[in-house]
Amino acid sequence: METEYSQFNILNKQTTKCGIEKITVDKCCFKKFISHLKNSAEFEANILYSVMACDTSDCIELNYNLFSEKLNRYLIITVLTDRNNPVCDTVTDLYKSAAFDEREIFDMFGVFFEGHKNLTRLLMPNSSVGNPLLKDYNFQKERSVHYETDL
Amino acid sequence: MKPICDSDMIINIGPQSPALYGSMKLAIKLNGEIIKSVESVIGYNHRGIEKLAESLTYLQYLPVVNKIDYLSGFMYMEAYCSAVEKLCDINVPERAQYIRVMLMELNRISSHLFYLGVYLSDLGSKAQFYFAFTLRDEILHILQDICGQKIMQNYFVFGGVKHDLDLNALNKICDFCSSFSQKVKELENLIIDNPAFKARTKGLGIITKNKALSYSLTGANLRSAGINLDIRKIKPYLVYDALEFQVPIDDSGDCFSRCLLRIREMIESLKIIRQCSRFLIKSSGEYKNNDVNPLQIHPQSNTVISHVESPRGIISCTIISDGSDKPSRVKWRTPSLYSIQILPELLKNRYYSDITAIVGSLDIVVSEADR
Amino acid sequence: MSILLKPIDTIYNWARANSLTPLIFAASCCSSEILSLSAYDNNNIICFDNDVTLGNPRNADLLIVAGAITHKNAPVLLRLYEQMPEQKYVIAMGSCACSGGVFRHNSYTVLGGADKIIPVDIYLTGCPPEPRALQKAISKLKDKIMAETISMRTKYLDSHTTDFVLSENQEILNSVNKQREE
Amino acid sequence: MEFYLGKMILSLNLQDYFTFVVLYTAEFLIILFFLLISAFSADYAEKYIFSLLKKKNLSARLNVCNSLKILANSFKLFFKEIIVPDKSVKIAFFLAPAILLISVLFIYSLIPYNTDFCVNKADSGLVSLISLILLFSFGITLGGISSNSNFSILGAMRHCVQLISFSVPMILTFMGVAVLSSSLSFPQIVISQAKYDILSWYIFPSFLGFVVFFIISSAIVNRSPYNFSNAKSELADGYKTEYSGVNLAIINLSEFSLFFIINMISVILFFGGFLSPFGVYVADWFSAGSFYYIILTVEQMFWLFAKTIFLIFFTLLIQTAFPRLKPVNLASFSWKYLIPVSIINILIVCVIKIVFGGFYV
Repeated sequence: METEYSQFNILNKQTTKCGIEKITVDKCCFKKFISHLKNSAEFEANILYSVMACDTSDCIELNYNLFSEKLNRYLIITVLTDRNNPVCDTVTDLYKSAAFDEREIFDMFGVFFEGHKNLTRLLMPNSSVGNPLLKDYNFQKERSVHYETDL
Repeated sequence: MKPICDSDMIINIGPQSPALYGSMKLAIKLNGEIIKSVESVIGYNHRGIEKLAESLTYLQYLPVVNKIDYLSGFMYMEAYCSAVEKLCDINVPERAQYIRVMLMELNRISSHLFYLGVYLSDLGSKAQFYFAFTLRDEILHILQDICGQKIMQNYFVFGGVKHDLDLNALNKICDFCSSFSQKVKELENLIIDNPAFKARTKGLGIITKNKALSYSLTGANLRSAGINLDIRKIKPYLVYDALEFQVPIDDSGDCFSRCLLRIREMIESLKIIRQCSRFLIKSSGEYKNNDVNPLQIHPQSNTVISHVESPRGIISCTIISDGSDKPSRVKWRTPSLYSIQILPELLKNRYYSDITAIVGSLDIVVSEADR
Repeated sequence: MSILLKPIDTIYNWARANSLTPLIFAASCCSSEILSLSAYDNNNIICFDNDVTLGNPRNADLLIVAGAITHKNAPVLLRLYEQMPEQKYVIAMGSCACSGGVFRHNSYTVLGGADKIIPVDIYLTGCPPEPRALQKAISKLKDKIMAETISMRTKYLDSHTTDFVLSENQEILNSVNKQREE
Repeated sequence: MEFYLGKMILSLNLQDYFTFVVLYTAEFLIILFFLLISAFSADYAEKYIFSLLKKKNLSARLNVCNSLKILANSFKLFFKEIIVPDKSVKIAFFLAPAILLISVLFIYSLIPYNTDFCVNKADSGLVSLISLILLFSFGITLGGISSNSNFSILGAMRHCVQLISFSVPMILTFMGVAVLSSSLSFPQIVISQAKYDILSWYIFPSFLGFVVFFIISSAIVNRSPYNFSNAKSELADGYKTEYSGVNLAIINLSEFSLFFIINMISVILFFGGFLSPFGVYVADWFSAGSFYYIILTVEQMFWLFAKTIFLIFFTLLIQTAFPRLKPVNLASFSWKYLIPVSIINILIVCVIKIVFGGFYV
């Protein structure tokens, strides 16, 4: 597996406690890597379970949980984005289910997905300020009420 | 007065609409009775449950968990408990596992009954609603006897359950099983053999295999498209590998088959409950891992994922711990979020009156999607 | 005067107390309990209209707020309340609607209780309260209605406007008014 | 009603004028009384059926007090605030409930309650019935469009679809009855079914006609399974979404009474109206006199109402167990099946009329 994927600039590879492979890929080639996983016969990743973001102290970590329905294999692809200017490629053209996930991450973490057709806030009102799930979100400061005109 | 024809009419269903039990908005562009485009807006019930985890300890977060979805509280409890158990290497005694499985299956039946009742009442027929809700109430009363609460049961704890099931409760469940197997047939007659119901739902809202996979649908919605994916079978948790049951599957992918599969699933769940109650009556043992002190959970920094098959699809709970007594991040994968995404595609170029038939059949709980 | 008004009051109050038509502001858990009440309440308590739905604001005179009030939800609740014709009553059902419940703690979305937006007549706690508890709450509301008189109607209406409540929370009022002007 | 107007104009001397005013007021009050009674009983019947379906042991079965709920509701609505939408067409918005109530009152005046009491014994009863039912539909459409809400407009549009679907088979079934009785007036239709008691009811020769009318009768009154125009789960309250207060009370009242009256009309057309099914009356035991007439009146009214309530029971049973259909379904069903069946019905009726002509008076 390692020889085949060497072209994709894999940064780190580990197995988590519950036995799931976790591959950290460089930001520039992660989309190529995912589309390779989706189409290759070795790992037919036909379901994108969910996209999870996590705010570590120095970067925002995006976890793409892939699942192969035929081979019953589970894989996590991790991408690290810059915390000050979080930008990432969208995967909505590969998996349609990513649309809401990416909107949610844009809402909660402020990660900007390039190529997403409708990147607006999903859960919070459009007029709200700040990204609540970031660790340095200030409750008191940004808690003021903003009402939308369009219900 | 607006002109009636010529232009498209924009109609907003929701956020508080008679058709949807939960706050979701569907902004629909209509041309006559035909839907041109749909946009779904959610988040009206976003309570910040993921952020809440960061300020609570592992035990304090436990009662919040089952408020994500009011129809399948046990499933969410199980997902969270098993994630924490994996994190801290806690093992669950066999008896506790059987109790958990049995209660989860009871919960699955009650959730499906709610779905059937509400779906049929949305379509305009009330007899089935009353029938299904009377049955659901029986289950909820059994759960109330066991756990002390009707819907928000805080019964699971890390390493087992809160207290043991007594013989009285088990007998009640056995009685319920014997009466329910007859009644579910009656319900099937009322719903599946109903000509008007068939006329409304057959061949409507068809989800193909590829579409279902690409939208990441799970549960009965995916199985009705002909893909056999059930976490209980492919990656058994608790004691599901020791139990005998089948996963009903269909390949037409329309609203009718989604409804049919849920009735079949109830019958399979009944089988599981019977096996569990047989085991629980015979055996005795610990209902709880006594080594665990739930007040002092300090896992090392790690990432765990647990999957549970809920009535609506696959729930997964991801916990990232950083060595303190509070989780650093908890992420919930909720199946309803993905069911909502597929709505614009299913509703396009359909009649306005098909909205209730399609939205209802997907079994969407909006508060689950919003978190 | 009050002797003359007494029979009128009796009929007026009886008619209102015995035909409470609910509008359900359903957000989460408690809405399922209302449904299960409608499934086995034989139209004794409120007119569920036999159709199991959330109701129509123009037709309703009892607003049951069931679920947490979030920033995105609050304007919806206010508009529903204002769409209802006078005389109207509000029941805050469940801990979330009464005070914000477990979600209120350090939350960035949950506003608190429903009483920050609209005036509330009856608070019903529980998570979620049982159908019977809701029945009890409605019968309490009936007692409240039966004690009213027609001569105090205008005074009552004044105390049930949203301005009355929102005067404490001037910030919300201002933003809502601004929104209305636009 | 032109019958009355003519009479009024003819007799304009003062003394008669006074008696006529008293008489008409009395008749109007009687009709209003019937309308209220029927609305309450239709509502009560509906609630009773639903209470049968619900859990039995939790609270007591429906009691008499609950039937007063609709009375309380109507009374309450008279005191409630009337909200008029800003951009609505005000005149049409207030005219629509009035049209509904007036059309229902006029239909009530056509009904023969017993041998003597029929307010409007017009020779053109069936034709006026058709026009009044269409007037009712017009009122619904007017109310829906004038209130400037998308739900209302959709409801009104759907009612138009419904109108196109049900009106043609309805007229065709009426034609079958008109052929059998050789008359268009309601008293004549009832009396022509009297010859051989139950055997000469029109249900037997025009059974297909009854089936067609039974199906479309729930479409006429916007009830399940054809309640598209006030489908709660799709359109809130449909055409009456924006109505509140006393307007809503009038709409509800006329809807419930129309539901009752449609079933009463199908009793009159197919089940011999106020006639006893056995041809014998208790009143026959008494000698002729005013007492005889009182007993006979009560008995004939009893039969009319009993048959109607029996029919309503069946209608409601069907309504509870079937989901709502689509507007498209009704249109296609009507034009593909109901209209051919009702034409076949007319042919059958004509043959029967020619062969067994003497069977019906």
